[in-house]
Amino acid sequence: MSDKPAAVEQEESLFEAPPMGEQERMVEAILFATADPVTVAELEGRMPHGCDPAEALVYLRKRYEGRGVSLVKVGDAWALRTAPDLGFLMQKETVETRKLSRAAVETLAIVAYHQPVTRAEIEEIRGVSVSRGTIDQLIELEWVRFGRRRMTPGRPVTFVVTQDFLDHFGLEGARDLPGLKELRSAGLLESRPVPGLGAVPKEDGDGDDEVIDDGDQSEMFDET
Amino acid sequence: MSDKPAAVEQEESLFEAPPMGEQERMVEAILFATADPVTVAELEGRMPHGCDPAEALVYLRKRYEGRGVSLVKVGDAWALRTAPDLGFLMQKETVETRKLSRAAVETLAIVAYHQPVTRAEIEEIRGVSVSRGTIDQLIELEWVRFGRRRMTPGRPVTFVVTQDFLDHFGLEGARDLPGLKELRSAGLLESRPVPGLGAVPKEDGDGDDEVIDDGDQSEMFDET
Amino acid sequence: MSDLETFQSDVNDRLAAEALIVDVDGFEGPLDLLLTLSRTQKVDLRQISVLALARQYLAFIEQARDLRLELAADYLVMAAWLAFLKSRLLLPPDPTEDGPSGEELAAHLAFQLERLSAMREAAAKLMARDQLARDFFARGITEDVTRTRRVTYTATLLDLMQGYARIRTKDEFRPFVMDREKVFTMEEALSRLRGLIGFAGEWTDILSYLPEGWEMDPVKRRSATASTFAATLELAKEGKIELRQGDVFAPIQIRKKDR
Repeated sequence: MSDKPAAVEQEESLFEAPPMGEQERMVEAILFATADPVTVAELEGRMPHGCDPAEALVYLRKRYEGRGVSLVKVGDAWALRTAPDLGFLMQKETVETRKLSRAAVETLAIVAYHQPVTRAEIEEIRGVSVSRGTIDQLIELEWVRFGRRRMTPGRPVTFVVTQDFLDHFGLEGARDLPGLKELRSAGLLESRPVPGLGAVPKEDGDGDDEVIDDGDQSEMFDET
Repeated sequence: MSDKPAAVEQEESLFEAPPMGEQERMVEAILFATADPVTVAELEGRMPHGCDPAEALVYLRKRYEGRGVSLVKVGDAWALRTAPDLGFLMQKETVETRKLSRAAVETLAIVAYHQPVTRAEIEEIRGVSVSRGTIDQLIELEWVRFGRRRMTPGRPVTFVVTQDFLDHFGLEGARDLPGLKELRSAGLLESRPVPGLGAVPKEDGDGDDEVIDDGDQSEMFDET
Repeated sequence: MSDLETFQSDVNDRLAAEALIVDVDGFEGPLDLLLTLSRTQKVDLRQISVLALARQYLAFIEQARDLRLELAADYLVMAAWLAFLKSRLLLPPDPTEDGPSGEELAAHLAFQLERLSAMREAAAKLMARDQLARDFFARGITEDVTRTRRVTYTATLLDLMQGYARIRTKDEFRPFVMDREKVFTMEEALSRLRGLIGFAGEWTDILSYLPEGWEMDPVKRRSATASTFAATLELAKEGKIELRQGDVFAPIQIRKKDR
């Protein structure tokens, strides 16, 4: 790394500044990791005493010439930017992501846990009718697809989850989805007493769909 | 950004891949544009037809050797990261991470070294029950995820570490975990049955072909 | 103030007595405690004397027990097991007896300790590594070229699982009003009893006054029993009925009181 000749004229300073090759590395790392363009003054402030970032920038600019990335000046600050001619590669970066609606999440969850499942079954489990748009959206996202028709009267179509779905959620298979008990023991679902098994649900009825905390029968050696 | 006639050039080489130097630039630009690791498959999908990003990565890695930024492998993906010795320049970018409890750190290590591992196995190794919050916290950090179910009675869910985990700790793969070989040769990664309790089946005996098979995490441990 | 002083000196006595005893809460379970104790043997975990370790543990538990009665069950279970192991190790093996030998059990314990210790070291090594956003950094300026604007929807596995859990546990959620379905109030019991006591010329078990449909479900039955009982007390106070109970836990009977 110290192949570059150290800066020739170093200002008189108590401490010797790092060799220019090192300084170039530093500038490179700072420009890479910082979220905004960085001024020379700021570089100087962040680098060890006696460094000459302006000179390091010259070397760095030369180093990136013709590369996929170039050193550009933005106002009085510096930044590394991808080469303009490669902009066409960035299309995938411009995706706007939105959170899936609760209805869609629930429908998706039911398909995942109960597949193959018919629309009527989804409605029965959710206890509300499922709008056409919700399933369409999931199909469009390629998380849900049509399965075989059920061999029952009316031969209703069924829904199953796709490989894309598994990939997106980092699952090996739909069967690996944790069950309720496992969700609970992993802490993903507040545990609460099962009705009829002793403790009666607390009567502070806060909302109807938020999980009620059960005051935790803390195990003695619970870790924190 | 300027729209250089890159597109035109693109049309010309409709059936011919761009020269390797150009491919290297493209890989460089794509990796510069994102903070997350990018897989070879994704690079291939974004680059013009016929490109060989794997080879371009080899050149690029060499190019960044000893620089302020380096090309690192994270699982089956690649990312650019600043050189660890320059971390001191980046105080401004440092993200204060929530301090993990000793229980969480140990649980994380057990998942990493023993994966895929069930909750019962984690408890057996630590000799204490795993509290709800612990695994929950690791999943929330996206360092741990659900793996396949173990094909043993009860089909318990297993836990494995994620690409984010590898990325965070600068590991190319789970087989690069510190001291893994020594631990394995010392037999400390085996699950030994308690004497008198008979053999406990350890590995997920495949043969259940209903399971959707895909990227088996055991390959993370494959010796190359 | 003097109370505080007494308290203080109590605490000091206690602390002195426990000087050598590490608070059991400081350990993460019996295995952790055993591992700590084993360190005092200053040998490779593979050469550790499980017998000596068992003795240390038992002594520790004995002493800790004198001072803190609330010692956790886990620790006592381990103590019992180690006492058993100790006897197995000390006595010559009984050839007629089945099951693992003391040596096998001891070897397994040593293995568990070694494995736990190894995992601790591994965890420490892991945390000592350079970490993202602490020692090395990702790209700060991610590309913001907005050319194709495609909207995708995203959800996490957590959303999915919580969504599912929300649906599947919906039946368990009983808001306050709904919960009352299984509660038979004292007012209800009173009005029911008032209508019925006219017929109670003879001694009758109060349980026969439970409303229909409330006898089977244990939760409903409990509620109805309690409110009916309370209602009978109220009626007795009003002088409308008499109450009697033959023995402890015997059926409680009521009879209309003739004026």
